[in-house]
Amino acid sequence: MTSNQSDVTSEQAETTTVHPLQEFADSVAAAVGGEAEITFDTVKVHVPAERWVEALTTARDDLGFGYFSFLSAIEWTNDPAVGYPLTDEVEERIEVICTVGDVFEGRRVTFSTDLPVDSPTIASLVDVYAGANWHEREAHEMFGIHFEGHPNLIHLYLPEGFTGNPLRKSFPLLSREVKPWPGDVDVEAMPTEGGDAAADEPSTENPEA
Amino acid sequence: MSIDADTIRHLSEVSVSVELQTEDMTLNIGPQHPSTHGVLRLVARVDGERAFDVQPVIGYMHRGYEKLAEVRTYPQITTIVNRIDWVAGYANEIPFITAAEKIMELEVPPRAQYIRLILTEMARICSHLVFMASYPLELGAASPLFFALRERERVLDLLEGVTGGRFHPNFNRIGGVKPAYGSGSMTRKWVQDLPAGFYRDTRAAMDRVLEVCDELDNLVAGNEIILARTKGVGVIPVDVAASYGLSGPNLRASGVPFDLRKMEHYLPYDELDWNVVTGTNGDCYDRWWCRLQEIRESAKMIQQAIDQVPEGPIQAKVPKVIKVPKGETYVRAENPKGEMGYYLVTDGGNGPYRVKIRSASFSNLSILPWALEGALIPDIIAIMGSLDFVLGDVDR
Amino acid sequence: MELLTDLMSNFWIALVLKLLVVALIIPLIGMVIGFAEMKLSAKMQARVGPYFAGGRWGWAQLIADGVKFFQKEDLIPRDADRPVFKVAPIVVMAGTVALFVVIPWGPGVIFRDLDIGIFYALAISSLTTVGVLMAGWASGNKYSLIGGLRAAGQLIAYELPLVFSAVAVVIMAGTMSMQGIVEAQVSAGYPFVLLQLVGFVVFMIAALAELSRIPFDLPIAESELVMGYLTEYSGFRFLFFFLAEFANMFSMSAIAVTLFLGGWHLPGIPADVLEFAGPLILIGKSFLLVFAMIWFRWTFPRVRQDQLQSLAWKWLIPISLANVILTGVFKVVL
Amino acid sequence: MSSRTVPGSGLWKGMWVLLYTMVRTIFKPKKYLATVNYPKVKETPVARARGVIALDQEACTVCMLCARNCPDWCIYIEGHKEEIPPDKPGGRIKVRNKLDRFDIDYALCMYCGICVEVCPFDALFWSPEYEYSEAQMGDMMHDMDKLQDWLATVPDQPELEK
Repeated sequence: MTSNQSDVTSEQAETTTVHPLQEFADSVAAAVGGEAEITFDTVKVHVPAERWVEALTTARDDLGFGYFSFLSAIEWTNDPAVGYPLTDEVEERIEVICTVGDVFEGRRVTFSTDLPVDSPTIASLVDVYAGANWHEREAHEMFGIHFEGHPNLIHLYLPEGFTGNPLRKSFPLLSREVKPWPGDVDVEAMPTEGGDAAADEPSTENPEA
Repeated sequence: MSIDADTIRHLSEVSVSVELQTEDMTLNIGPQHPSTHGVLRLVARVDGERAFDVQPVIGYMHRGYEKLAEVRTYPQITTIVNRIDWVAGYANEIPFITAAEKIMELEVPPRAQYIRLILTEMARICSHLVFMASYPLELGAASPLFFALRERERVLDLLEGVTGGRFHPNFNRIGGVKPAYGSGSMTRKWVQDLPAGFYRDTRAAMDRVLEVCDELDNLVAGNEIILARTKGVGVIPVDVAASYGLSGPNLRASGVPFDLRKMEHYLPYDELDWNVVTGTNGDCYDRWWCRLQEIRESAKMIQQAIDQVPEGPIQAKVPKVIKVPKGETYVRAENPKGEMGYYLVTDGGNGPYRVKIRSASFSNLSILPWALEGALIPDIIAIMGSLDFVLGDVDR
Repeated sequence: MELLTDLMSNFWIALVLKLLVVALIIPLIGMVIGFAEMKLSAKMQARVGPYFAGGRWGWAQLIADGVKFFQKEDLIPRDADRPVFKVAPIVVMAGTVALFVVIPWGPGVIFRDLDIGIFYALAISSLTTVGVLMAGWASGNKYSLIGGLRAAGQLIAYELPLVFSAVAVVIMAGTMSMQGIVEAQVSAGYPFVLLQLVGFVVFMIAALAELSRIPFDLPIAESELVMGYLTEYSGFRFLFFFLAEFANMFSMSAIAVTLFLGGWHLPGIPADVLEFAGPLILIGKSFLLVFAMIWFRWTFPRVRQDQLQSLAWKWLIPISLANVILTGVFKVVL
Repeated sequence: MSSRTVPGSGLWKGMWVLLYTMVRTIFKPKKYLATVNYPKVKETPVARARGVIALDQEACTVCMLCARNCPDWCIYIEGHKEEIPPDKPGGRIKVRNKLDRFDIDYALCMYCGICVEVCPFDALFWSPEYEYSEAQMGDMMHDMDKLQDWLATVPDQPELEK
């Protein structure tokens, strides 16, 4: 019924020095008191953990970001038990990310904050965005983050009594450990007469090996 | 036994309560129930037919794709993201592939982009037709199911004819769509471009889709019983919808033109002439109506797009082994169910460091406790069905 | 023919014969209608429908289904009220069988032409709902209970318009005997539906509700209550409900035909032919109504409980009451 | 959106759709029937359909690429080196890899097609055959001879859209 020809806000990245979203990112960062960063067209504003709820309340009330997209976390660790390791040394931490936006122009900002790896605790966003309820429950069971003030912080996906935080990098992926990797058997050198395939190394390495 | 004056006065003042004291009953709907689309479970406190405090219990289908993605290479991940929202498997690949391409700073050839657009819209039509099929069934009408699924089958055949998979196409590659199989000597391996007759069949199929939209209009839209069951039921205002993260047709039915196809510019949607469908009331009927109109819009979009498919390569130059450089990005796209996005953290390896999958149905479903407060049991089914969720998309 | 009359004169032989007819006819009619529902619904949805059992058209599908039901384990839930759970299908079936007693198949072909035929028919048709309520209560399942109570609420609401629309016909015919009503239409020269169109429509809507067919299948409501009062039933007990549903469809249609569409009579057919053709005509007319019920079943969605009740109390009962009053006034005036 | 019309007209419109569908399905089943009598009549899958993976044993060089790229780890390969005598006297002795075992566990396979795609020697193909369900999950493991049998069902290359 309604045709929406609204303006483009996240334009394609151009090879200029100033990213088209830079101004927007700076204004958001100034409003909430954080540091803005643009990574591949994603505006990311880093705020201190103690100002988390305050920053998102500002985003909702003053900046008009009423749309709650998602909340999750990333565990930065130098020694993952599962998956691909990082190339550079990082500060070990749990980074909580939360993307909010507005529904009229499609602007969006990812807020992030750092928590310690041991017993990470942060205030709950449920009173700011009702939709944060399930996302925080998910982050709680997957990363072991405690959300203070959450009304119902119980397991969402996992059964009652499940111990461990599956998305932590220290949590083993059992299905990949109980079975030997079939690719490990009879390791032949790559055939040399296979066209351009020969130039490459075997494309998959067993991450656990 | 004597009765003193106080007791008599007290008894005369007692007003007889006509309100019958009834006990609440806890009704467990699901995980095995005809209308929970799989394995959703609702625990409802019901007083007669009216339900209070409905709590969805999810996780029966949690497969841990975010963890699985951490131990897989990029080409392998597209096979598992197919399975998130399986009624529109193709559409799930787009944001993931776009995210990886964004970090690799790849330019996708226009022909590949058009093929992606056509197939995505086909996936959208399939997904919405499944809703067209299942929603009247939840209200008790069985026949629209077969009308909708008949046309969906036609569209799925087209999707399968191009990609080889009905539900899980795995057709996108970083840098384009699937290139030729292998590089060996035999000729039986095929170049995975559009097969002959695709344009003709697609035109015919889109005509049939538009026709079945009219049939569904007649079967469902005018039906007085359907109107009585859905109009004014499950009204979700815009601000509540947005704060719960509702997206897609569920949010547009409330009257917001929130369509990421217009907002995020990830495929050449701007080169086509189409409208964002919005409803007015945000009730169950509007959500149904929005999806029906979106099928029509998508069919028209495909009809335009197949006339405009440019010539050229379908795959950008990429190394044989895909390695994505260090970076972080959130890319979202308009899935049939709503906003589907991937927060991709990469670090130069064969696989990602972390993938956060933002699926539409998860957020759409999280509004259930709010929307079902005080609803009648039949309305629980009507409201739940109108949100059009897929459990694979909820549980991931 | 004489042999038959001789046999029928012996009470016991007649009883056994009648029982046999009942035992054969009711499952047969149930199966024919069940099969018609499967096949017609398939065609309405551009499907093939059953095609495997019995070779051509899958004609033996329902026989195969019946055999399957008999092979199944007889399950009774632990929390069920066992005696009531077992009796409920029998009560439903008994109501169905008893309804066939007063259906006039042809001139003189009726099991028992009661003076209060229509009264008996409407009274006995509620018996099935009692069986449904029993089934819902005894299953010890919350869905069954809700289904059973919905059935009871539906019965109370829709018995009234059903009776009122029949009363108007009784006023026109001047008798409550089922044969008498048909003969009144024969002598009047037209089926009562011409004057009682409103009554007919109300009767059919109420009959659909009594039968809990879509759009009034709230007691079963598979998308809400799983299978309603049938949730815990399986095997031959479920078969009883299943056959009773289809046989009831037929008997309700037959009563509607008798009341409104001239029963076994078709104008222009001589009386001696009617002796034999009567049952066929009745079955033919009833199957038309059954077809309409199947047609509704696959087109319409289900109404909600509050809408169901408001339809009955706010519309059907006032309309049918007004119809009774109008009919009475015209009967007296004319 | 629909405006207020005669009450019941919406009900009738729906009934009309079913009526004409029924009539045309009965009288013109060939054109309007959407389903088929499955075991008697079969629909032909499209040529690209990913039904079952066929193996050309001769072409396989035991390079393990498919097994390594499989996301589900459902391909099991074993092989050994074998010396081939020279074609003409005085020629070089060739060494080639001989396939001993090539099993695909279709109970695990998710039909993604990565193995077919990465195979550099055209030893793996997709066939649209789909009727190979088994009563036991263990029987879904197809060995190399069974996979070789599927090769006969691999269709020719279809034409491409101009």
